[in-house]
Amino acid sequence: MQLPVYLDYAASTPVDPAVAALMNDCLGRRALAANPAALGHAAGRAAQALVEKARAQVAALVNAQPAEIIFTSGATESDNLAVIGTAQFRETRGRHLVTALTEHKAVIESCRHLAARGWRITWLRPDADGLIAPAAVEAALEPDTVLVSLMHVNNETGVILDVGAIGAICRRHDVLLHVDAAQSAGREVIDVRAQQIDLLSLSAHKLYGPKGVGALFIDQERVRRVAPLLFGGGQERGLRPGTVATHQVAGMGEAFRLAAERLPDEAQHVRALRDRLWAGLQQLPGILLNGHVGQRSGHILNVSVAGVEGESLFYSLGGLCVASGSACTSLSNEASPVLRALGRPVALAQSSIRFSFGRASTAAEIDFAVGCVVQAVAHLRSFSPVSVAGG
Amino acid sequence: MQLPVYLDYAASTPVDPAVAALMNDCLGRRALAANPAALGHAAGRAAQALVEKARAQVAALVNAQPAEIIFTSGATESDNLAVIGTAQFRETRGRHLVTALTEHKAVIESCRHLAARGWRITWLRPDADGLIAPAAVEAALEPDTVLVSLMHVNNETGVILDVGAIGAICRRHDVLLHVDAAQSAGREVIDVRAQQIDLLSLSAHKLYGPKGVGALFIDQERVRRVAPLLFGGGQERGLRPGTVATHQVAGMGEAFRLAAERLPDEAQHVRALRDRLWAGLQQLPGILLNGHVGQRSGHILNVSVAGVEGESLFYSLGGLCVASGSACTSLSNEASPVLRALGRPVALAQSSIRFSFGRASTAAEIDFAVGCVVQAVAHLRSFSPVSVAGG
Amino acid sequence: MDYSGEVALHFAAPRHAGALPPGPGTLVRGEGGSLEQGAWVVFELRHEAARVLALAWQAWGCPHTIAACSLAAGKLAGCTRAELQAFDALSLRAPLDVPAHKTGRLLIIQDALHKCSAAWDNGG
Amino acid sequence: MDYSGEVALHFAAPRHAGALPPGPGTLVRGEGGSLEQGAWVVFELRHEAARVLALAWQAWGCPHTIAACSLAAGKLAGCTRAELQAFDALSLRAPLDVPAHKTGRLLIIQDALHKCSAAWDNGG
Ligand SMILES: Cc1ncc(COP(=O)(O)O)c(C=O)c1O
Ligand SMILES: Cc1ncc(COP(=O)(O)O)c(C=O)c1O
Repeated sequence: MQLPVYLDYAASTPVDPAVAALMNDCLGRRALAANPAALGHAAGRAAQALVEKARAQVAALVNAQPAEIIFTSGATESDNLAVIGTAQFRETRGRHLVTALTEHKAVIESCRHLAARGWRITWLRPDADGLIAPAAVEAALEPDTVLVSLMHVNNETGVILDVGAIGAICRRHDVLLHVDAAQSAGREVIDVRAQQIDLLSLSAHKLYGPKGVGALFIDQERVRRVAPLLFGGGQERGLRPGTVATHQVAGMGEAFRLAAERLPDEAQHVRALRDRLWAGLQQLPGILLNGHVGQRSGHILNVSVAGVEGESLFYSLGGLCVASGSACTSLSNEASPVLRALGRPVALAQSSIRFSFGRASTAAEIDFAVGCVVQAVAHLRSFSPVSVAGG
Repeated sequence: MQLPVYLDYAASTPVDPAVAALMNDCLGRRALAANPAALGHAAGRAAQALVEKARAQVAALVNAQPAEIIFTSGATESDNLAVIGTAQFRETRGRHLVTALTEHKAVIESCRHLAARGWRITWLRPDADGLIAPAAVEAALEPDTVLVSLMHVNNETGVILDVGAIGAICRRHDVLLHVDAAQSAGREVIDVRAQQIDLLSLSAHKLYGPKGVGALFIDQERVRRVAPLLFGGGQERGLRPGTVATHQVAGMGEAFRLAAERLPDEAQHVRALRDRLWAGLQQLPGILLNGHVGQRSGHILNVSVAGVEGESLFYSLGGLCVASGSACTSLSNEASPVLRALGRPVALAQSSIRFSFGRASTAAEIDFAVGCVVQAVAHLRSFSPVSVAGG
Repeated sequence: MDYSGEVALHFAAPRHAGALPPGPGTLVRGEGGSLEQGAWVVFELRHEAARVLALAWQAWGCPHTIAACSLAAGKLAGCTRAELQAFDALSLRAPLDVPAHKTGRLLIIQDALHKCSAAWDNGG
Repeated sequence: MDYSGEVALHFAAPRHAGALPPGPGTLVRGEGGSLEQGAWVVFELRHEAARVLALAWQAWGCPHTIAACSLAAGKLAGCTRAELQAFDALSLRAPLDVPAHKTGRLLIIQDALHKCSAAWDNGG
């Protein structure tokens, strides 16, 4: 077992060895060094062929057409392009958007940016389990709503939204649906046609691919275009200029191909680990599961520990790489706004730990993690003035 | 000699083997897989340390402070952030910008985007040699000018602007200067302090680093902030959200470190190859050098061939990977707008070839290229109705 | 830009390309296009007894233009006056796989050939 | 977040931590802070003849808070009434390298100790 034990897969996953090998080959081969936009010569066309292969692999995982996939620098950029790009492109049709308090910062901050420029945003609040009922989405729609943006699997709690039901509602009301699938792609089944999703954000590094590359699916018929956020050489159908990074995109394609192949097995693997972890942690009195107990993805388990302070708890877990609050907000240490939105008091939102695991995680690592948490909590409670029922 | 001969270094360079090795190591090591924003745990801090090392390496090449470097997805994004971000952040101070017709599309399209939103743009036209006199920049300044954006080495012609003289003028008039240094970094000496540059765009893949990563230098005192174009998790001082791609940034850092080390030797190497190429091509009657004969960077040679049509000329050079017009516009085959701005007629702008070379280029490759061109031109002229003086 | 194998072959070894060497028969000449139009084509032929004795072309244009001149010249070598008059340059589109946005180039060739034919009719 | 080696040592093996076991002397108690303030500290001590016989603390707070309680308790074990009165929790800042934005936590400890001292003065 390699220490510290890495249980922060929701923040970033290790690159799959097959993906790393392919990327290395791509970086090393002079014949693939050309700019994939240099279609005038053989080297450029060789690079472009790799890019197009990857586009098809990414499309295949979510049942999209290759032409509907735009490569970006990651899910943050995809979210921005989906939310701001759609809002700007459709501003004459309406200036109202629906999203949730539990979204990733990329969506939240994009919506705030729009709000500061006159768009109206309805911020849906999840129930105590972190769920948003499709009926709540329907109730939030207004005549000038142009976009609903909701994430599929929440990056902090792992809770799964019923995007298919939400998709049907949006279609019925002729409103576009954007889904942030950074956490769900390759872990839950996504079918943009069956689920009636119009825009879908994807990230490679959450799925054993490289950091710094992502994609946005844009339904060819329903959406067609969004307003670009960057301007330049016309790459990616004019929606995302800049030299396409062949090795990055090829790595993403391979990672997505592997994920498609392994989805059922891996989902089972992480679910077993998650159940083992939860069973182990439940020995502790005053431990609370954050998010719905059943409707959740297998790779994330988020708990709060009553009676201990968050920073000290996190500090005690030096042998583990885990997250306290969102991976993306761990630069600050405010109480997680996502858990606050679920109604957790500040102290419990702060004493939350997100465990996330994946392909290379083992039962021994999970058992080690349980041991670490039990010991840390016992230590902190040994001098805590807060009494915990059953503790 | 590997065929086709790659002479398109200005479009993209092969990754240096040392850079590729470092990136591969970074991709393969599970201990570096974490999100570099996950500062709460050891794995995140290890990744962050690599990012900060790279930031210092990039800063060193241009004599900046590490804190003044923001990592982006490439020079296209850096250009957008510099031009649009500065304009938006300073819009209450003034809405006038100065740039040139010979800029890269990333700057041109960013300026067009601003122009459509009420900014005024002065488009400087270069002289027939592709140069823009500092006095012409000064003459274009208006009381409400907020930014001058000009590239250091032109990506099509290789001509070098005197950015130091332009920097002094901008400083005197209290206008910010943005320089696109995608082609010049590591090839010409850049010193943001001595040359009084306020914002500087950099790209890794033009300098033996990976595609899909770049940087923007932002002078801490003079500029401080620009308006971000993307919104999210607050990375890169809130100016560029999204998980920082550790392996990409580390690769860029190593590439820039190597470039700093090798700059004088490599500049000499490419200059010798360029002179050899030009000497060889001058055997041909009706060959014209595009851009100033002396004030030019060593890695680019751009010529027009009279009496032959561009597409056929380019097609005849199947053994060479060269560009006809800008690398970034080679998706289309209009006559190069840059050469048109130098006053070349359409036919000559279209029959231009840009040769660009670098670290791995050899004299044998240059000689081969000369042979290819001489033969192709002879073939095309053998049935051309256009007569060429001396041909 | 994609070029078919046919185009590649004609481009590499164009038939009847260049200036027409002196010889017997009556010379006629026809031009189409211009540098501004992106293709400039000149056909020359010598005829006698309502039959083409020899022909040649010069072209400044893209590979499709050059291949089309070569293919047309091959077909017209030794043809009759009637065959020249009946020749349709658009028929070259299929064998050379000329993309739609380039059919104008074929019309430029048609134009040059038409002028040859007209000169011949006018006693040239 | 960076923690000094001193903080790490105190955090791992805090001195006088937990509930105060029964024993001789007069018991006084002082609290500072709350969950809402991000730190909650309780000091208890037993004294006799103007001297601390035993003391202990409980804390819910960050590692700096816990280390500061431990360090303070170590310094105050066996001290006189005057020494307790004179104790300045801000003096813990330097040895523990407490960052500026966390000095409030030291004031919470000061508060708890001050209440102990006041209770003692009031005959507790
Ligand atoms: C749900 C979700 N959306 C978006 C992102 C941003 O992804 P990226 O790091 O590729 O920008 C993340 C991860 O940080 C995420 O978990
Ligand atoms: C001068 C110049 N600026 C900007 C760019 C864009 O760089 P990137 O491909 O990193 O977006 C290029 C290259 O295409 C360039 O040559």
